Amino acid sequence: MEDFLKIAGHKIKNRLFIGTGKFASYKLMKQALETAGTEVVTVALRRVDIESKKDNILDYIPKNCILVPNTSGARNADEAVRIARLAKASGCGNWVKVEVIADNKYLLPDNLETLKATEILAKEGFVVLPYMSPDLSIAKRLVDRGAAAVMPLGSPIGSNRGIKTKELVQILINEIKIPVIVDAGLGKPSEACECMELGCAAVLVNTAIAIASDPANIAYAFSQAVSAGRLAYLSGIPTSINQAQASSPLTGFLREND
Amino acid sequence: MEDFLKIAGHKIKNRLFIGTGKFASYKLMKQALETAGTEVVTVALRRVDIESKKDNILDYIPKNCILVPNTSGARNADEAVRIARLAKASGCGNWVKVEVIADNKYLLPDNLETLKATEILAKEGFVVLPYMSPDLSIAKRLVDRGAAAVMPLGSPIGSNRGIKTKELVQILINEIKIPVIVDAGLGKPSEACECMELGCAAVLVNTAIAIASDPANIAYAFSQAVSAGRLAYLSGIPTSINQAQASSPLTGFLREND
Amino acid sequence: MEDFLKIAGHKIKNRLFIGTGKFASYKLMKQALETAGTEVVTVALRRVDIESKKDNILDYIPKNCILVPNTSGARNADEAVRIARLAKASGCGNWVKVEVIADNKYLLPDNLETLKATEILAKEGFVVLPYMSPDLSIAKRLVDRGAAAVMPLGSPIGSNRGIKTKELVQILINEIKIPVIVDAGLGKPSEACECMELGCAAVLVNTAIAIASDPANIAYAFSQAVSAGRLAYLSGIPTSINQAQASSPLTGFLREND
Amino acid sequence: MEDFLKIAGHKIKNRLFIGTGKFASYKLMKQALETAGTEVVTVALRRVDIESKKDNILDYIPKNCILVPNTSGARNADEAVRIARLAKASGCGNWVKVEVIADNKYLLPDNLETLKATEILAKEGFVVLPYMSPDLSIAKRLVDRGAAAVMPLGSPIGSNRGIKTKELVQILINEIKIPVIVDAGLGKPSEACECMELGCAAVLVNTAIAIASDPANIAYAFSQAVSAGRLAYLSGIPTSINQAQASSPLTGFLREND
Amino acid sequence: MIIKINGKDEAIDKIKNIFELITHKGLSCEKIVVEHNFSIIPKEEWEKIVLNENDNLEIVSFVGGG
Amino acid sequence: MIIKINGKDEAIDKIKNIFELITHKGLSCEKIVVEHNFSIIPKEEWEKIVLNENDNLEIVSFVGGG
Amino acid sequence: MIIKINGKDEAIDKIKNIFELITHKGLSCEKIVVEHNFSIIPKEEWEKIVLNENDNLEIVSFVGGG
Amino acid sequence: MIIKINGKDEAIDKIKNIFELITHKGLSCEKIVVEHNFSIIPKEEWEKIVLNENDNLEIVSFVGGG
Repeated sequence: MEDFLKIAGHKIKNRLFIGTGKFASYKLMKQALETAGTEVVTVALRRVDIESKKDNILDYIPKNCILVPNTSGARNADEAVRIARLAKASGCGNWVKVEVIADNKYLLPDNLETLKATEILAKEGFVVLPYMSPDLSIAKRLVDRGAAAVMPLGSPIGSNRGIKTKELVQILINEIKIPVIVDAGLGKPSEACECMELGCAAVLVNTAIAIASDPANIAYAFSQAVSAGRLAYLSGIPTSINQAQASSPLTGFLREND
Repeated sequence: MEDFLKIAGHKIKNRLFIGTGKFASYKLMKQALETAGTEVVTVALRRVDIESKKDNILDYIPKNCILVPNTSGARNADEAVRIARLAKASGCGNWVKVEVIADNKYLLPDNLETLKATEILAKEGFVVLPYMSPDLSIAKRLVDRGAAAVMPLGSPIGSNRGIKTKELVQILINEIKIPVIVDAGLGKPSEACECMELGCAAVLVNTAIAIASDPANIAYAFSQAVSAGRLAYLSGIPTSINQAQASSPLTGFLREND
Repeated sequence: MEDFLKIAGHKIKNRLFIGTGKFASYKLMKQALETAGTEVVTVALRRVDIESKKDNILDYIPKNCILVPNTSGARNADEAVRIARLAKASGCGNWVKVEVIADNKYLLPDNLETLKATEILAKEGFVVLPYMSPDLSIAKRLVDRGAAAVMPLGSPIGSNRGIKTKELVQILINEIKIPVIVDAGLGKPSEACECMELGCAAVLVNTAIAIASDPANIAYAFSQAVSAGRLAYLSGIPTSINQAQASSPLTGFLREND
Repeated sequence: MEDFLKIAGHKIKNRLFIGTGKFASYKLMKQALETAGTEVVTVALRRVDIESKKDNILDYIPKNCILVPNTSGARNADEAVRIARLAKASGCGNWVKVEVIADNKYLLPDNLETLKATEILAKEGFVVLPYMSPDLSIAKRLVDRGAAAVMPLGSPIGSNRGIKTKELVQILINEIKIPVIVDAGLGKPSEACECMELGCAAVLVNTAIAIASDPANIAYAFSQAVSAGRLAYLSGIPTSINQAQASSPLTGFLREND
Repeated sequence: MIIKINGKDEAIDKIKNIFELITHKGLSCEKIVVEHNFSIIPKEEWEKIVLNENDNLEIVSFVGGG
Repeated sequence: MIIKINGKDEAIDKIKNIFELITHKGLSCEKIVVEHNFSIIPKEEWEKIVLNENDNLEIVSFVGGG
Repeated sequence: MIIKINGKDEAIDKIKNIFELITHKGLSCEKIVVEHNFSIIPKEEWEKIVLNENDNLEIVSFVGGG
Repeated sequence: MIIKINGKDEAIDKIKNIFELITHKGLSCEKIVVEHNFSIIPKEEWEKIVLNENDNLEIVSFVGGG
């Protein structure tokens, strides 16, 4: 079965997107990206530290990966737009994860500013993936204004709490036409698997992989779990029932009438 | 990393055990077993229907699989023992899944009769895998009396309700020395994945695979999910926190002091 | 202990708000309101059916209740404002539950239009309680624009699915200064109790009471549960632990050294 | 509506049973028992400390309460029987909570020894309430051997983790004829309320009340929550649905055709 | 004279103002609200508002709602 | 001669032992197990066990089970 | 005379029976239970049970428990 | 001449344009982006942009982010 996630003309086979923050080293990051076989990675943009030159992260990201700069650090739509334009000027493509955060404790997205930035950037030709708080009314507007996908949070960034917004994410999946990609909060492969079973188009994982003692191993585990969940979604999840249904023949053994 | 489940001298690589009941055909069953790459399968024993000869199920089970006859149909220890002995006489090995059920609605195991049958069969040299209701006091006795593993239920057989007994299963995993294998009730790959993350040694799935529209696909999905969960368990599951932790650098963008 | 919810100068003792829709009769509604001792009730505004005069609902609402007209039927801010003004002209006070819904399947609020309507109505002196999808960035703006409380949904209206948005509602409770009142979806007293334990200021229940076989009984049950949850919140919820802690003395019985 | 829990000829109105361990003082305990209006309390039996005389706990338990000595400290059936007989000799009645624990970490009951002790004590005329790990096969035997009720754990004693064994407890409620009383682990009124909604006959709470900063308040909250849950159970819990159902009239406002 | 009441055209005769209309229809004054050509009309002004051809009237009241 | 096979009485003629019965019934020897009067009979002994009036035979094999 | 009381050896003098011991120790009769050499002794028999060298006494009462 | 680079004032001499500055600082041209007085400057124009007193330069590049 050929099953691709199509965004902006790209055919993406591996539905585990990986964020590159917080790895202990670029080498460990590279191993994780390669072992997982991920095809979409996020990066951030920051001022160059002129005094202490560091390796360039791009040298550690497999060449076949789609690079998605995020707008982290932006506190409003204007800042997000400025970051996105700078990122695009790097020549690494026109994808952008819009991330506008005003709350420092839970790092929750500002849906209104996110909406504004998405509109501006989509008009400029960006492939816009907005990080958002799951809300159908905003998601519908993001679709109208040109988002390529929506990225609702599962739980706060880096919290490893899993998909605590399932009810609302499921409604997004049911009601909007563009891909729904759960971003933030997934801490375990089983949670990523569950997202895919619900019908998510992909998931983005960063912290749970980056801070693991063995990032490559856990990245591979997430990759498998995402693949498993996707396959289950495509094959149809069986419904659950309240009682039992025998899996062995119900006739008693060596008895006539059971 | 070489990671095997060792039971009775066997080294089992694939920790997805599959039950063979309820498949629409032996051919579909065979595809599922092969696609999943399972190494342990359960079967039941029943009277031959002399009038209408059917294919023999054993012809459809890959030769490398360990065959585990269950004692389904048994309502007490004596019946379970009788079935186990008959199964052994078939020449297909000495493994047995003890399954003694007195309740027809939820098909819950009878822990006391299960304990008795386990003791008798272990003494006779069987490799005994008892299906049980998760209860530490019984599990400890099963260990003492020679069980090779314990198989607590996740939820009622065939219910596809998942791992509803997590609290008690986790305690078994923490407190007993032999493998804990969740048997019954798993309906989705994410649930199998979660069991493995908790530290289960394996899971046994039947209904969710057998009655799927495409058993081979869903069997493969379960197999991947189990592998992912195992890998995550071995690598260490990160703890979850209540607040957020940034995955991108926390400095604001193009600002000094954030 | 004197514990009042204060909104717009009113001191509200009973933190169970009740919606008046869907009752089989006004008489049953009245019994439910009285038995629960509720002090805040919502109503809707509709065209008078001139041909078939019906009883007036206001005759069945206890006189001490604060009447909160909702803006149901509104699909945008302008319609909500129009309804609110009409309601106010009735002379029944200046409270309004802003409810702007664009989605007919899940009846989810439109956060943006809700925000606009809230701003307009608050400026006109209304006591505005906006029904909203739980999202911190919108909730903060609602505070800034004069909402008297925010009313995030627990789950879709009438679904009886409980508090499926707990993660996001808890963040609202932690981060905003005005009362958080869970509205919609609560189906059982235990769910209302849990909302109060989380720190909600009140809950609004309609369907679960109105369509019950005995609305007065279930209204009383909700009222008790809300009171219990509030008391527990005020007294402090104990933390949970993973192991056990004996409640009986840990010395063994008739033994020296345990 | 007259709704009593009947055990051994007693009619019990208040379905919150309270354990008396771990209170900071007998005075606080007394306030909690009185405020909650509880009618059934558990106590433990221990060697008198001859050197330092303390107040007698019985002086602080309201006279109308049924006293239920537990057999805590017992590690097997014989010890439990010995404790029960001593307790009975005190002249405080013939009720006993059989509690046989072999595991010191989770304080889980030993179902087999509990079963033995229950049989012996029931034959001697005790009203036996066995603390048990929820398992239908054992529960049925406890019924057969004369238990007056069964007391499955919600989660480990003192853990405040709530009703983590819901699946199995619900099956007990559905399948056995004697009262099911959840004992151990309830940490919040909402959890006690939920147990009652499931159909439990009563709940027993100790730690969550005893170690609260204000035991009387929290005891009252539990009492209300239990009452609310019971009332909801008797009135019928509404089913939940996946979509929304409007509670306000579905006609749009001032529009013809919606 | 034809006026629109709650979305439906209706022919009325000999009725001059809102108050007369409400009375004629047998509605209870106390608990209804009237919007005349999209302006809310306080009860005390019902007698003053003269009805004209093609006027739009909305007469609303409270019903159960959540 | 009447013997009980898998719970049903059956008249059999000219069949002396278990092996003959299995062959006569067209069953594959390899994958079945036979219990004769509640004793399991190894395949190599099927020829030795002479069937008598009222004997009880159980012939079982594997089927799908969970 | 040495007897074991609640697990500890104790020398007692001039005390003949359980009742005297309880009284001597200042314990309240009403709410304790006494086991003498593993037999529970009803209160009304405390005076009749004569204490002997090496007797084993358990004196218990209720405390808080869950 | 004082210009602001990444928020810090810096004195530079004998450097005329952006290209020279980047080279002087030893930065790799390929993977950085330069904003000059709030306008993004394509690499091919770095030589054309003459630096003046009080210019504001931002030099950014990619780092790990989620």
